[in-house]
Amino acid sequence: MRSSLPVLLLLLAFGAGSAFAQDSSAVLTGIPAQPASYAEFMAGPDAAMFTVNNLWILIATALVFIMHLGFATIESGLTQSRNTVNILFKNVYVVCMGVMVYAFWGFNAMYPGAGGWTINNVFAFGGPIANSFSGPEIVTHMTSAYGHPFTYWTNFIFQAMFAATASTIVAGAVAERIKLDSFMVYAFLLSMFIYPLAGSWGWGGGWLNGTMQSMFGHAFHDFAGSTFVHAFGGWASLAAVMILGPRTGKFAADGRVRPILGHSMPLVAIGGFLLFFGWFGFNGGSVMSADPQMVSRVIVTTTLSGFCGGLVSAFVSWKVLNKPDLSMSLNGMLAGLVGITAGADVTGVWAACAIGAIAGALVVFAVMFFDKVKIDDPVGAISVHGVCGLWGTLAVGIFGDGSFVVQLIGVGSVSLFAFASSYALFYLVKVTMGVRVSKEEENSGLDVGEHGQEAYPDFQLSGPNL
Amino acid sequence: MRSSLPVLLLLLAFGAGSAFAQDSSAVLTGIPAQPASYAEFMAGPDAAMFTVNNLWILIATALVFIMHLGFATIESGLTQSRNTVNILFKNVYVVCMGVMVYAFWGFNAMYPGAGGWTINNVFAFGGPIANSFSGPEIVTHMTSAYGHPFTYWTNFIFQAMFAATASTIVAGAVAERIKLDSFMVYAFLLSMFIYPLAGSWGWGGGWLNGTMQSMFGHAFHDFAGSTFVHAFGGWASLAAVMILGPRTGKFAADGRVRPILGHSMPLVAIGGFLLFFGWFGFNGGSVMSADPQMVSRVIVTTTLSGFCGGLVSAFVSWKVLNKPDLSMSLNGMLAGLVGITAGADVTGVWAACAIGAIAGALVVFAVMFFDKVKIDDPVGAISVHGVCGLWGTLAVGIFGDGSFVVQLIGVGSVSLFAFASSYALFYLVKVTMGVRVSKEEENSGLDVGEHGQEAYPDFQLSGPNL
Amino acid sequence: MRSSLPVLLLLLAFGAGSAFAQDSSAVLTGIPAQPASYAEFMAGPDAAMFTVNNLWILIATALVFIMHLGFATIESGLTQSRNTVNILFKNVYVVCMGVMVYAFWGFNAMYPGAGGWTINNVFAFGGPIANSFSGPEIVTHMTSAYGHPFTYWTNFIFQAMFAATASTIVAGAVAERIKLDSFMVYAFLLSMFIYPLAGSWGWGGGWLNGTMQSMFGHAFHDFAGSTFVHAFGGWASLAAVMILGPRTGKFAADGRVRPILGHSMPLVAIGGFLLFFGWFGFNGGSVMSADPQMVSRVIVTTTLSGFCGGLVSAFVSWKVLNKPDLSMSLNGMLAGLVGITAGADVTGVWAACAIGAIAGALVVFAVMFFDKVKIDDPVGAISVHGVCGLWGTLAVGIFGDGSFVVQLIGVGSVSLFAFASSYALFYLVKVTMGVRVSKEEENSGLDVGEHGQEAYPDFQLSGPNL
Amino acid sequence: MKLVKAIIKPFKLDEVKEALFEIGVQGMTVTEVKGFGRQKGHTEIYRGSEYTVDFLPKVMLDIAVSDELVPKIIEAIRSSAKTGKIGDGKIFVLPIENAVRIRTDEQGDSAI
Amino acid sequence: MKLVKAIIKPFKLDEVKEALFEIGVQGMTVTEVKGFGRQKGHTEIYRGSEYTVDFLPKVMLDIAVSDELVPKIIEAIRSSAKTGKIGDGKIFVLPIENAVRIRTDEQGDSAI
Amino acid sequence: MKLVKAIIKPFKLDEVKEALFEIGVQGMTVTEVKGFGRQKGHTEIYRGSEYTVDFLPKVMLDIAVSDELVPKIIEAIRSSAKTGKIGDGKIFVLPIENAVRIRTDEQGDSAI
Ligand SMILES: Nc1ncnc2c1ncn2[C@@H]1O[C@H](COP(=O)(O)OP(=O)(O)O)[C@@H](O)[C@H]1O
Ligand SMILES: Nc1ncnc2c1ncn2[C@@H]1O[C@H](COP(=O)(O)OP(=O)(O)O)[C@@H](O)[C@H]1O
Ligand SMILES: Nc1ncnc2c1ncn2[C@@H]1O[C@H](COP(=O)(O)OP(=O)(O)O)[C@@H](O)[C@H]1O
Repeated sequence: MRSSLPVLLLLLAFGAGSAFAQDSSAVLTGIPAQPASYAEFMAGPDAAMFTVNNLWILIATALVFIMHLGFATIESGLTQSRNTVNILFKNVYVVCMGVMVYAFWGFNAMYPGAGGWTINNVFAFGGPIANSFSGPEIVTHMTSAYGHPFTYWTNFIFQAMFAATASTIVAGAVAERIKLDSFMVYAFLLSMFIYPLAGSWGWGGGWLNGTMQSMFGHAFHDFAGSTFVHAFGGWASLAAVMILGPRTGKFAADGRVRPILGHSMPLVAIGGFLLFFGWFGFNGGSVMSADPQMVSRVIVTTTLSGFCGGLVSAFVSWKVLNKPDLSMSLNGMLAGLVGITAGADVTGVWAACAIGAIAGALVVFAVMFFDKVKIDDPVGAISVHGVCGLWGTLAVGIFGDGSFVVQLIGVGSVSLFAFASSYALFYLVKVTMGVRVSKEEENSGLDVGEHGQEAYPDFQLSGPNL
Repeated sequence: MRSSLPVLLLLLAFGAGSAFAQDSSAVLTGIPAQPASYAEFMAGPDAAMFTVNNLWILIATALVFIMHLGFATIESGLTQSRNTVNILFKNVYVVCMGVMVYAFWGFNAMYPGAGGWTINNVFAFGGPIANSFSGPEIVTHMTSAYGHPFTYWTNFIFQAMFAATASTIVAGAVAERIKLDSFMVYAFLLSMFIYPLAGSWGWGGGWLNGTMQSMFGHAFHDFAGSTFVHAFGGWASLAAVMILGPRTGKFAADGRVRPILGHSMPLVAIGGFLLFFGWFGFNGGSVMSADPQMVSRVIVTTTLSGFCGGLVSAFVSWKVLNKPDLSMSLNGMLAGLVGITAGADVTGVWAACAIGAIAGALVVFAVMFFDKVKIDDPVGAISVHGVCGLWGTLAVGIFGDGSFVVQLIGVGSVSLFAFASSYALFYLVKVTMGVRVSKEEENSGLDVGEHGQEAYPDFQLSGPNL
Repeated sequence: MRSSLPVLLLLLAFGAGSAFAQDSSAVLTGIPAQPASYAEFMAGPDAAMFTVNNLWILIATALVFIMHLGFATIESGLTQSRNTVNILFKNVYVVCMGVMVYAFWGFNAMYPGAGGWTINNVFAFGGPIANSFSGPEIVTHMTSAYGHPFTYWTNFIFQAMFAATASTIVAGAVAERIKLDSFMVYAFLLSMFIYPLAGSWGWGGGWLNGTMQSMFGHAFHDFAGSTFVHAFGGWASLAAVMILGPRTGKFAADGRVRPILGHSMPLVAIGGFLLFFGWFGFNGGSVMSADPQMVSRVIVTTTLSGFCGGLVSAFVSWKVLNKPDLSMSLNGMLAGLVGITAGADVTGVWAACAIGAIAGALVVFAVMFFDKVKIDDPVGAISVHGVCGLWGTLAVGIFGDGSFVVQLIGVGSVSLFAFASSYALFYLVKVTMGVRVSKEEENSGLDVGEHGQEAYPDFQLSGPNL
Repeated sequence: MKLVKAIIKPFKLDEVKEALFEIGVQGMTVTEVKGFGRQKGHTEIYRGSEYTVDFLPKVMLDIAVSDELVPKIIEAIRSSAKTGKIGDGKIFVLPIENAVRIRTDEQGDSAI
Repeated sequence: MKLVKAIIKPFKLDEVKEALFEIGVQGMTVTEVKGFGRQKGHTEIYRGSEYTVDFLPKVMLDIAVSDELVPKIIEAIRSSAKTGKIGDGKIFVLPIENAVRIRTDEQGDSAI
Repeated sequence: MKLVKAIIKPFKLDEVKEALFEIGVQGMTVTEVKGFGRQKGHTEIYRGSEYTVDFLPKVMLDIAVSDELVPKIIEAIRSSAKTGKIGDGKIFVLPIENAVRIRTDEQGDSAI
């Protein structure tokens, strides 16, 4: 779905942004007439539109940032109180580290630009972002001459907030038993090298764009990251969980599932709503401009899909489990959001509802399935992000105008790559430094074990099964 | 306060939005010169202004969305821990369901447009929103040709977020004793049919606009919903509570009030602040454009009124109850916000402070009054939304340039209608499926009873009166 | 760093805002050609740019508002559950009161304008803001004729949200032992008279601008308030804490520190993330326009500094305390944000990282230092806001183009003034009404003592040392 | 003296307290406990998996009384705590050899 | 009748419960307690300052049984609660003079 | 052996613990309880309605000791827990027939 030149020019002239989301191909192609100075540009006819486009992406960045609080709260709410400090710490670390490594390496590895590839359309070396601009550089990076309806800084920080997400997804799946330092090393490597590499294949203008286009007449379409963010994070989690093993006591000798209860439903709800709130920026900002038509359409499809997901998983859990399940409904909302994220820009309203509804049902069964096969995912990350990311990407080939085959190739290759490299990394970490805390520490909690702190010192907490 | 044609043209030309809030009359009147294509429009002189107007309403939509987390947290904080899962679930359900029914029916029932009335200016059949636009439709729905300084999608989703609010208000008032399925049916009917119907009378251009205008020379003025959202929800709550009855043990045999304590003040504070935060969009977005004068003025009147409300109820509770009451102060902030919501666009700064101050005092006495008359409202929804919504609407006739009589007719008719139809609906639900959980379930909590889940499994909770 | 005329004209013409942050000198200098009416202005070429600039500052205002929830949650999380209601109440009071006194007095005292000084460039009498505008006033206050790329209302409310912050910082430092009414009086006086006075020296165009400029060829540079907000609040806190004394039991007879544990790490995390979220508006809005270059640059430097701060204090606490400390990492994030706040507009990316990193390390040692010298600051306010505000201001003289001497004079004088006047005020309050609750009340908690309420009535709480 | 230990259903606490108050009991100490007995726990469900809660919340009263009061107290507790449903709880009577009121150093019966 | 009071490590509760169940114990009452003993508490750190947690979480079981069952119960608890590490806990046996089942007014052994 | 049951004010726990430690008490078990007695609860207010909190937080110590130690222990608790204000609490002494240390199977005095 590489944007053809004419479209691109429109885009630059009107800041119309294009449906082509995070696709940076803009950078690769035609550069418009260049203003003499930033001041001249800001005095010119495009300045106001450029300013509103740029502003929207920055606001969207703030919204994506707050999703990290959403992850932190939903993950700690769905786990035990004795591991709360540990989970919160991991979330703080991941967002801080994730953005920094993206500044040092990831951004340039993910968006190499036409000449930047080391292995063409497959791999590019990264490197630090610019420190600051002066003289002519200002025009070429701070005006539409940059090839986007926003500045270089805006482009970087918006992408950076996305980058931090993938590892956060894994953080939830491996919670309550992973060694802190091991996780930190793993997350560092995943965020720095693996995430940008996969992203470069599509958003960076790599083979999922050009090659697919020429082979199938359709580029791979992943509007805002059902594949590059969510499926990536979800399947990377699966690999980690497979190596790490389930939490002690999760599965009884006789194979029965012995649920380990999340300790605070309000935290879960806060997390679910904050993630939804952030999604306004996650998808809305992925329009890559404030184009009224596209942004309003994307926000309608996104929210309706999320709401349908929530409704459907509420009712499905009610039917299947005989009780309306709160955490499932919240997972369902997120499932709907993950599902629509690939095609929010190309699906109609009712298709969006259908995508969300199916995602909402899928997530309930996926959670039960992974329990059945003894994959212990305390927060349902694999189900929400992996399964529904996969579903959402394919849905573009069903409801949208995309090609099912291309969508399958895209999400398949990225998911496999995420799984394989995560497996390799995690295995490496396991053999070198070990990945699991001792049974005693798991028993008494990672908060005291890893941090020497308690999350709720004033509260009387119940022992196991009390 | 229907907008006359010239004003409207200004509005369209400059995207100046007009003070006329959610009034959709724009749709009904003069349509400006129409661009040949969306691209042409986006290349034209109005594009930038249209884009910023549209963007603001979408951002406001996100802010209104997060109010639902505000409601979820404040309501669960003000109730017992054994009913927390139930309340959170209800809030998730209401926002998901509320937006969906608005998409399927409400939006068109509330904004029928000139020709859309079934019974003129009183009732209109609803129906689903558009699925997507193509060809010429794009121009007529995605540019100022639509008759608003934003797109059709933006118009829908902003209104939809409002729609979900009314039922949420009721959810709080009936908490801790209502049967889940009964509430869900009731909330569904209220959101789908009653809320849009009442709204159509004013914002939809119905009789509270035209008829009042011709009869009294003043249309009914409800800028952002003191009447159509808050009074509506508040008085609907009263009807529900009257049928439902108080929580077991709330009123001793001797008539003494035996307070049932909310279980988490931090949740209450989080809710109060998030609601205030969302109000920036609730009122700010109701300008229906980013017009600098109007939006900045509205945000100043709104925030000052809210802050005055908070201060005054803090001091009033201190004087009257001898203790500065946190939850009352937060209620007071909300009371001030509800109060100013009708006239934020037409009142001066000091009038706004007065409106907020009076609302802040009112809410304290209202809460005590409803306890005295044995109306058990765990979260003070009737006092905050009903009483202060009423007050705020009348205040426009006192401080603003509105007509007191018209304001009284407007808020009176809507409140009565909300009360009556809520009473009827709730009664219907009562006789058909019952509305109240068993005493045993109330005793042990709705979380286990309705959901088979606990909100805080790790924490040791105290028995009654411990 | 007073903006010279040409720059200013650019600024007004293009709404380019300038890097000159909260500097209101714009008001003092050249006023551009004035439109005949608001409508004419909104029809003119600058309208769109003016609208987006104005909108951004209003959105930033909402983001700064939510920081007050951040303060409320982080402060209550870092203190004991028996004082939670009290802390939340203080935060509600401070934001309500802070904005109101700014409306009644502060705004005009802080931004006197050229002719408004009582003692030139040092002190100005304040007074209430305008109630509303009509006729020609509209143009001179609601268009670029006002001398800012936003309206009078926008200017006021954005500054007002900042004003409320200083006292909130103190609220955290004196928590768990201060008498409520005494704090309320103190905070009232500090917010009303002291904060605007200090602010007027720099942002109000006082001696830290002109005098420094003429003496050293450099005006004092405090982009968004490392000095005027954070250092001010931090050092004011120190004075208050010195008079108030430590919490009973914090320091053992033998001088050992006996930590008093914060009761909820999730609340601390919610607070830390919300403060970071709000900082997008705190610094991003301080550009005082939506200028793409400046806003995007400022948001990149701000976020990277915050993330570096979080990373570094995580690792430093790990090294120094042998355990990775969650609350320290969150403090470190905030430390980085406070640190960059003075120079976010003038430092390069890597300088920003360095500033954040150093702040992140500083805060860990500062917290330990103040404990060692028996300054009991439950939330680390002095370390985060005082120490890092100081550091950040000086950093502009090191990494930025500012003058170290001028920066030192500026932050030094403001900090000393804050300390001295806070000391005087607090002492006054002490001798007149007393500042400390009784030992019994401290023992049983201020929630029951001051408010007759409990924060968590349903939960079983542990006694001391259990 | 005796120590009467009663395990009752939490929501009965108020009634029992009133009943004891009427027969002149001046003090008691209450502990939140979890009970395991003939009354079986309920089944709950969490994210798709069932589990049973074996231990049910109960309240335990420790009441020190002079010997002669014991029968009256047992009677008062029985009548006020009884619902007739399984899980109503138990009363145990243990001997106390001595009692002291910390405030006054009173010993024996006068201490309670 | 006797009241067997056992203080054990929390994570052993399930095993002990099973063991008691097997030898026919019908009921027990469990209290969350904090223990102080030879097993020393751990050192934690909070915002830069160290402190020690003296009291460790334990679980206390109150089991009323007929005299003859006492040895079996002690044996069952000992074997199931034992880790061999310091802090395993204690068992105390106290005399009960009478027991009542509230629901049925049964007295004595039949009440438990 | 005896079981000394002391109910004290929570904030006195540290002092009492120190006092017992000095006279050689090796261990104890602490329970958070709510107390009802001559010390009346305080009145609180919630959203405009008053209510009284009857039960006040207390801490209960269970200390198993050999008979000869009992007087010293009572003395130690009394002196350290006493504030002279109403609500200081009580000490009860109950007989223990046997004690077992789970870890070592020691019985009797040596077990405690
Ligand atoms: N042998 C026992 N020792 C100590 N507590 C017991 C014993 N049996 C029952 N209990 C307590 O009494 C409560 C009620 O007992 P249960 O057998 O469930 O009902 P009922 O007393 O009506 O037969 C239990 O939850 C438990 O707390
Ligand atoms: N004298 C005592 N009285 C009451 N409880 C005791 C006594 N000594 C120990 N305990 C309880 O038994 C628990 C374990 O005892 P401890 O001395 O730590 O280990 P061990 O029993 O293996 O010697 C303590 O935590 C405390 O709860
Ligand atoms: N008869 C009793 N049985 C059990 N516990 C009691 C009894 N009387 C008092 N207590 C406990 O002792 C505590 C203090 O008793 P109270 O009468 O309030 O003060 P004082 O002991 O100074 O007379 C009470 O809160 C309660 O926990």
